[in-house]
Amino acid sequence: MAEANTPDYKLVLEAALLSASEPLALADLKLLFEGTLDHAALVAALEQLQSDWSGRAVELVQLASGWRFRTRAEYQVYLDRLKPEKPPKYSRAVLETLAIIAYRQPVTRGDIEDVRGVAVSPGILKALEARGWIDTVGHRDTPGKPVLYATTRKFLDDLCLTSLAELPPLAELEKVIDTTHA
Amino acid sequence: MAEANTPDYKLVLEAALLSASEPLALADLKLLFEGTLDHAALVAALEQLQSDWSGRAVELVQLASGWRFRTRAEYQVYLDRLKPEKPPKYSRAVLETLAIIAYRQPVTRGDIEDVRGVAVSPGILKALEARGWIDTVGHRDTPGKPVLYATTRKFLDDLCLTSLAELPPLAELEKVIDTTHA
Amino acid sequence: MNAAADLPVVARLYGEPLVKLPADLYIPPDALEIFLEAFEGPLDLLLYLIRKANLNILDIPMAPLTAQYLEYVEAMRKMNLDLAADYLAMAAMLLEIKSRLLLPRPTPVSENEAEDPRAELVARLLEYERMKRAGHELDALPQATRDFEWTKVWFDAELVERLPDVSARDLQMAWLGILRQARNLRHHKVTREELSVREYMGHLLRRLQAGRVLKFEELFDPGAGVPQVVVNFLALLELARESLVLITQSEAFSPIYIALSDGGSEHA
Repeated sequence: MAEANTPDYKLVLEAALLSASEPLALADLKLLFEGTLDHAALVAALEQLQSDWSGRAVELVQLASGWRFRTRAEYQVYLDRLKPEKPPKYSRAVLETLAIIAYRQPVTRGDIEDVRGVAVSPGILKALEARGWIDTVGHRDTPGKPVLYATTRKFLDDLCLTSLAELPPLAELEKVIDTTHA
Repeated sequence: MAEANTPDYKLVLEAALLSASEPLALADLKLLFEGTLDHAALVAALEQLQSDWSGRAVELVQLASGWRFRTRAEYQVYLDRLKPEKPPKYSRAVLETLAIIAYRQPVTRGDIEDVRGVAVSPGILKALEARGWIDTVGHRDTPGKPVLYATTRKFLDDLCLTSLAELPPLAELEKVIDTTHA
Repeated sequence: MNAAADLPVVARLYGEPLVKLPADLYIPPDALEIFLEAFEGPLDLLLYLIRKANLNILDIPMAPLTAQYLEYVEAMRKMNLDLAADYLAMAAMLLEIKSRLLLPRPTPVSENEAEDPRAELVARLLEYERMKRAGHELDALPQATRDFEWTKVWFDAELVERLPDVSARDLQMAWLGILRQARNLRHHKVTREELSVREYMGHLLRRLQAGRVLKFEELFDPGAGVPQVVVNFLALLELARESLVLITQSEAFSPIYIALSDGGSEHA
């Protein structure tokens, strides 16, 4: 039985940390053993536990407010499948900006605004840059030296394209527009 | 990276089950692998995982609505030390009401009062509903259309029962008469 | 059941003078309220009396039981306790059963005896006792948060931001949207060839980042095939036309150098 005088500290710590809904501070964890485990031994047990869990899909981490188990980021892709949430979608503004950069690169922000007829919010370009889909490839030699944007290799990879030439051709689209808006 | 084609099924299952806030049914768990793990292999992996955890303070159990990790009862004495307040002890009135709903469901409040011989205070039913152990499943087609109560899946899960058939059998009272008069 | 075995006991109880509260049932008046609160109702109190006197629930001696029960009810009334109506209803029921038992029974028509007036009470007592015990047993089962805890490993949904999926077709549709908006198609005649040129323009710009200067020959991979070399060359010309690169050659037949124009070189 676990009520024996010397519990297996690591097992108790593990159970407490796995079932806690908040990070547990060292002071909390000490309560588990009613002061029979000193600070150094507690930290040593935690570190031992942390290393026991290395290589698993769950890890023991030390946060500002204490210790807690959490799932590793690399496994998020699996765990996300359990959630029926719909994947997020980009707004039309983001998609149009991306399309303009993809088809007309390298382009400046001004170019994008010319095509769309509206201002491009910095957030849009930042989001696409953060995603690694566009980056700056230089500056146009015009007043103000505006930054030039182009799509990246990651953009092609993420869209399963081997080159920009594989983007759907626009010529047919224009024909469609020509006929519908003639 | 975990995105490799063949993930370590056990690690993914472990992470999903440890972090889930509900028991996970086999159908849920299959979603983790997008159908690449068949039924038999999934069950085998779960049983393997269950045995991997034997001897720990946390165990993998199969419940009415699926699989879930929980701490072992022997370790509750430690975990209770972290709790600022003790979980509620249910009064006899609550327990009797719960028993009547569990064993005689679906029942109306009137049915419960007939068995207990006293009025059932609304607080009792509310407490059981708040715990998620009972809910209303319809109305009896009698004057006043009284609400019918039944136990929930969570009730079974929280008591680690896989079905109502696993409820403790009702006492054989004739025998009880002969043996108990203490 | 085995009512015959219980008969001597029952007989003795019947023979005893009524209305004597057993000594072990005596409760100091100030504790009566607490004592009565321990009962969940008239059925519970009846069960207690039956068990205490070791009576057979299937053959309840109604007279002494009713008397004892009324003692309690009377005590409650004397104490001015807020007596639940259920207790009085039960008292009425007990008295009614007792009186019916005293009436001469109609001769049984068959082997099945006529309904015992106590039958309903017995059924209710048995059912109540079953549920009372079941409640006990449920309470004895391990219970989440009382006897064990569910694991709650933190699943940080924010740890990895979920990003929207985009397909090439989405881009095409986005472009279609732009065109629809623009209505006048103006000069947006983009062809596949031009695209390739634009892709290489990007490649060249990247290679020239951080002030790098490339020799003209370095720009071309002869192994890549003629179309690519041509497209690459066109890209270079386009970059020059758009003043994005500087092409320099100090004298005829000396190496040609390509660098970003001033505008581009300041940014790494």
